[in-house]
Amino acid sequence: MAGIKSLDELKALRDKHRESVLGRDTGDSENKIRITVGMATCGIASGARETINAIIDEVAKEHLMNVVVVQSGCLGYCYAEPTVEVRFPGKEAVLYGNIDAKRGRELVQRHIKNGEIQKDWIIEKTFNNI
Amino acid sequence: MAEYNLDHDKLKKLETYIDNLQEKEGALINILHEAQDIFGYLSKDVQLFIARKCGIPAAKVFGVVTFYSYFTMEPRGKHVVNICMGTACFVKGADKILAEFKRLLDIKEGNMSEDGMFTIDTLRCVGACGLAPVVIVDGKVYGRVKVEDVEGIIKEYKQD
Amino acid sequence: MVKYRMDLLVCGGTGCQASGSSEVVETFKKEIEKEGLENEIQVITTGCFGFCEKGPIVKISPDNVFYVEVTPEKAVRIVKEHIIKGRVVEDYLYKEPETKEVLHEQNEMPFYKKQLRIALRNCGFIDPENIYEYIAVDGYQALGKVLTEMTPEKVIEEIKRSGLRGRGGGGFPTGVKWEMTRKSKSNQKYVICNADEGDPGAFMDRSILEGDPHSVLEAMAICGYCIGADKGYIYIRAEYPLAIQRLRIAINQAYEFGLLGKNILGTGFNFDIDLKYGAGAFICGEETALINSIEGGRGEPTVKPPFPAQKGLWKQPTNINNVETFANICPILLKGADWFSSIGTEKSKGTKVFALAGKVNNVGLVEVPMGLTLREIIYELGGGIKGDKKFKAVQTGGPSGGCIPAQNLDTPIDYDTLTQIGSMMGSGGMIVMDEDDCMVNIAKFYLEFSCEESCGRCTACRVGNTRMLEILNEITEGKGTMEHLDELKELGQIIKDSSLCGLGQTSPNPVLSTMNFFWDEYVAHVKDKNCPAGVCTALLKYFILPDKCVGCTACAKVCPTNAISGEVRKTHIIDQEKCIKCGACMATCRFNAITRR
Amino acid sequence: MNMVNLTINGFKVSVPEGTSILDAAKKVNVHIPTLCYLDLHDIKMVNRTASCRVCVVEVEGRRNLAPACATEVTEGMVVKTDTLRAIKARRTMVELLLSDHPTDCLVCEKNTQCQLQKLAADLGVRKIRYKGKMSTYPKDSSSESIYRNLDKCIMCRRCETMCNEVQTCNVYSAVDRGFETVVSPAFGLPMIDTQCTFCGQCVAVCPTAALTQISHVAKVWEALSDPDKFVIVQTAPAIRVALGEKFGMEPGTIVTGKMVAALRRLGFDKVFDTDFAADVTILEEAHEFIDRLQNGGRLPILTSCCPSWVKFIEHQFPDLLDIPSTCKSPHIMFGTIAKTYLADKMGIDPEKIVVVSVMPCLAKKYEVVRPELQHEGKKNVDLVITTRELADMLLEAGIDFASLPDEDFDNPLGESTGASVIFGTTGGVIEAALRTAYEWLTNETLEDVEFHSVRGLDGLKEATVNINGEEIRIGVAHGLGNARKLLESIQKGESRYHAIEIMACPGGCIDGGGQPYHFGNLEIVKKRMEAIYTEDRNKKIRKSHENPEVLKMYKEYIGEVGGEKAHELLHTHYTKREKI
Repeated sequence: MAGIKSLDELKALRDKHRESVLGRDTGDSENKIRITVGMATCGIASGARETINAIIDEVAKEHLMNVVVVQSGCLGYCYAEPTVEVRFPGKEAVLYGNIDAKRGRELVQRHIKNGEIQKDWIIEKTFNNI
Repeated sequence: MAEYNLDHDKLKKLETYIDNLQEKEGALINILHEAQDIFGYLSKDVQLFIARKCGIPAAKVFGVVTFYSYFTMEPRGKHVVNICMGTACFVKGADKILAEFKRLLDIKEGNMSEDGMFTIDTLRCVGACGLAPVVIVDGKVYGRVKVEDVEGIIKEYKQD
Repeated sequence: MVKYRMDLLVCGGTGCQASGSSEVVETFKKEIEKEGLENEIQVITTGCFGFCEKGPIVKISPDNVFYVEVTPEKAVRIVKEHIIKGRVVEDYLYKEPETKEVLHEQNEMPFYKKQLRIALRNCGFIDPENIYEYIAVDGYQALGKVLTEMTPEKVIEEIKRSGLRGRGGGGFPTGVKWEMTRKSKSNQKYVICNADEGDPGAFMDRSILEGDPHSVLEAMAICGYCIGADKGYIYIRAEYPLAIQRLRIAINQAYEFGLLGKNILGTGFNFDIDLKYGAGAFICGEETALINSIEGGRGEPTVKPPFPAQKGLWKQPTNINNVETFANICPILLKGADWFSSIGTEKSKGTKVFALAGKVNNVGLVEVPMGLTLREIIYELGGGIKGDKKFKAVQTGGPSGGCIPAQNLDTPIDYDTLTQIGSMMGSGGMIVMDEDDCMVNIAKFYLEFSCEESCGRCTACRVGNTRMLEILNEITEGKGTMEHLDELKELGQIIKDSSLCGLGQTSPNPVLSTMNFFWDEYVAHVKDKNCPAGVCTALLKYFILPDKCVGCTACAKVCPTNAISGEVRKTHIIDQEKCIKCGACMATCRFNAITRR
Repeated sequence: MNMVNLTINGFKVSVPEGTSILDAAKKVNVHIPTLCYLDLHDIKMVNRTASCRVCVVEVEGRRNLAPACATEVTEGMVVKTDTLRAIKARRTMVELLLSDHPTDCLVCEKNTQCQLQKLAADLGVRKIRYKGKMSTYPKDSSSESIYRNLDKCIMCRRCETMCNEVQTCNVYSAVDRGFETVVSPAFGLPMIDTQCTFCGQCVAVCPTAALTQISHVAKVWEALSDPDKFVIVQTAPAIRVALGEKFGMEPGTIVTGKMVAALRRLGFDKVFDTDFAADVTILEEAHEFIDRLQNGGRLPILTSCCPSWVKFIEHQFPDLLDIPSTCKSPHIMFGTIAKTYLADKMGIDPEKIVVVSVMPCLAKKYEVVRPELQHEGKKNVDLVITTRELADMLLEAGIDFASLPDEDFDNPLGESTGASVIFGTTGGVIEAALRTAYEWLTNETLEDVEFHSVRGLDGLKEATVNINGEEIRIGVAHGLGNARKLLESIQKGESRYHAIEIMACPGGCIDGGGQPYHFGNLEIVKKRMEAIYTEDRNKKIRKSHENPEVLKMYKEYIGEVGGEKAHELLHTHYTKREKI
């Protein structure tokens, strides 16, 4: 990266990456399923590292090319760590709590592969984002 | 460097760190962190070396070391058990966890066990209040620790 | 561009979809087409409104009417009544369970007043170690906008107009602080981010640094532009290794992308950021102490004035804000001061992140608009008290704050109301206590903290707090007198009045506020030599219940002082003189025959 | 200058911008008590830690009380110092300090001189309401000079400010925190193992008895009562202009005659004057200077009469140890002369002679045990007491000092000149040396012996003297911080001076660490200085090389100035020391 030289360059870069992160445009077939694992201190201490490794492993095992696994900070649901968010392109994200490595693998199988939302593991989001 | 009763390689490492600092003014605390990482604790000789190397009075270095609870002048055990005594942990019984560690390792807070394996310390809130009470061993965080868990945690580290 | 006169916003969140929102959308579209209104009325599927329990949810804009549990049948009627005839269908509106009062507007509904994430907007959403993700969510756009379109004065004006106040505890208006530093004349100025989150029980800053480090870097650069500084420091606790690591990565990336360093975005503006580590001293959260610490000295506070804005780091004008304050800057500049100031209460704008901990079910971080009540936070967001115990108090503001009792649960909280009820906003720690917590003991805990963390410089704090703690010890050991209580009050007041810095000036608060709200509990310790919550060991007595004791002798065997006597199969008795209150008997008894009072 | 108007206790007052509430209050005759605060304006030492909180006052519109010493006045400020709230807070602060302070006032070294004690009396403290743990620390009597009893430390930090900012010795730092905070040397080392120069300025500013001197009073009494000992005493020039203060006399009163009489009444066998040896010092030092000047020795030459300053250079500038003069300090020279020349002359076994020095200085106590200053393992000076200790002895002996007749020093070591008298103040040594060096170099009589440019309280002073057509540049520094500046310039090769006088104590010996406490009133020091110059003017002989007894000694015993015997008896060498 050679450094961004102007605001226009910055805007272009934003637009380029916007879709893949926000994943809101259903029309774009390149959009992938995004699995976000909360990897703040609380999460890691509760086993988020094991969870994310298990998920990555499972995704690889299943050759799920349309899935990206990312780490993120903390959503604030400390009582339910580790937390994992699954977002299909164009759909509202689903937030799961208490996802240990085992559940992580199951999540890949059930939600990602088979599209079954795991209702029992869902935690209700109690926030609006700006 | 023969005048200091310190490991030569470690001293060299510290010296290199200090030499490479861009901003030496005000770097004392970062230097002390580095020194404690290298030597495990800040002995008198380490402090003297830093003082003379940076042209800071030894009394000032000592004053700083004794001010911050993160710095220690005592050798530490191979494994450092930190029990969080933040409010969230306190109301969830961190004092009982601390007592259990002290009982099982038979040492006081801040001290090293006779075999040099463990040091028990307390700290104020690691910000993992959701997991209270929290114990950290060598940087690994254990959450929702119960008194019964303590023995197991110790065992985990006793083996190596 | 087509302009619709009305929007039908149908929630497409997981919960609403599960309860059939897609059918509702279909029905709306069909009905509107039938009426030939498709060019006037737009049906939009939105993200989760977060009120899944009452889904599917439909909001009609601009009328701001809010229907819950909408079915296809209801949709038909909504189109006929509301959209065509302009009559609100009262039956379908949300009814508050307790009052049964019908609420029209979304923002009147209790749920929607709850969490609004501004400071935490990206936490848990983007990958903090990937700058592209931050850029994708408008990262560094505010910096770009400021550098290319706005004068420093204009930015400061915007921040001032937003009403943002310091989130570190003091609540000083951020814009005013920036303006003061801008006005101080000097060739060298500094920006400091206070990331020495020392309140035991608060971890919002850690969360932001771990989840969205760039937002802090960007805001610091903006601040630098405004006050005329080209150098920034982040003073961060050594206890936060992950946050340090993520900050390091973020700083390196920002330099690599030309978003820090020389000639940022080709505007000629330079800004550098360095990390400075704390080393375990709570007092370094105080501005002047923090500056002394960054300079490599003992973290002792110095007298203000001069304020850091006049004479700060290396005696140069310095602006210090904490992490959460900085995290609010970019949204304000991108969305405008008006937007920000529309959130919150009259004097406290925007949101505040609270770290909810202690005896609540949902321990965690919540970001809520100012003005929410404690009850809403604890019972609705926090899920109520753990184990269905009785709520006793909530401690806010850490060692500087106070304990708020049940009677104040409905106080809308902002900087000023909390101060009025003898507590403080502080950095946002919120520790919930239940009936098992002894308030004298809690006060002692906080005072112990303040004593240990006192820098030792001034008499009031160094000796005064120690003496207060000693009196509290007497009280919890059953040696307290009513005179002690008077002494505590008077000494506490004088320490507040006479201490050099913020730590000393607030350290008696936990004691004074508990004395104010839980006076009876203090009196019980002093007069009755009794700890109602059963916490203060010295005041406890163990008894054997004759009707439950089977005379198994187990308790007598474990008693380390041989305080328990009795014959086999006969009721045992505890000699109170010998008892050291270790509780071993109670733990051993299999018949629940031993009780503690 | 911008003026600021404010009201204090209802009185309107107008003061320059930047004035503290404390100083503004003085203008309307309102006295606000202080304890940690100390302003030694003339030597640029201000301790404004605002830590004791004893000066808190009410300021309208302010949430809490303000420390008067550290709060600047603002336009329209309304200050109240006499409200119940302020008075209660102030008294509570003193009570809190007392609750962590031994109440052994009656037997305390500082009894009646302690500022905390005075404050408690002034504020009418009759009861200490608070009880609890007390700070206790090991007492430090490791050095010969400074006694540290930190149980009595009230954390005013004056010693720290003095040591680190004025003297730049950097021995002290606050260590630990919270209730355990205390001022200490590095690693809690005993003073003897530190780079402390024993100037005693920390002792001079300590408000309590946390820092005092190691007392030799008992040992002096013992020697005086031993019939086998021949006890002689020497008094430094600065004693005679300060001792009177301890007996209620005006600062600046010259009490030389009464002092001699009093010492005689204490039972000293001979009462001599360090001034005699000061004249000897000038002879040797001037000779050394001329030698270096004429034979290409290293310049500048530095005076070496101040043991504190000598220790300073040994620790801080070990690479410059070849520049100080090799002359012993006058009081050590005196001891050597007493145990050789005098013993010889009087036919007394030197073993039986006990030399007692009365010094304004604490470092002199340390100096006498320096091995290189001893003769075959025996000290040349046996005991050193300070001006304060002498006053204590006189009180104890029941000597009515004020009504004593004036008496003269004994011979031969009581003879002195005006040149030696001015050793007692900053600039004096170099002025005395100039008087001699000038005449020796030019073979002309110096008519005006007074060099005014090296006088006064400026930290750094200089003078240029034309000698045989050459400009001889003289520098003077007093206070070790000022000395450091000169030494650094020498180190960098930037110094233009030929000779430099350095005294460790600001003001020189008149404000030494063993002088009567003045607690910040530098007017007292200025009066002592005036008195010194008056004493000089009153002397018939004002040049050292004209002291007849000195010349006689050289003739009879030592031989040539700067000769072999002179070197053996009167010169010394220096040792590199560690920084710690």
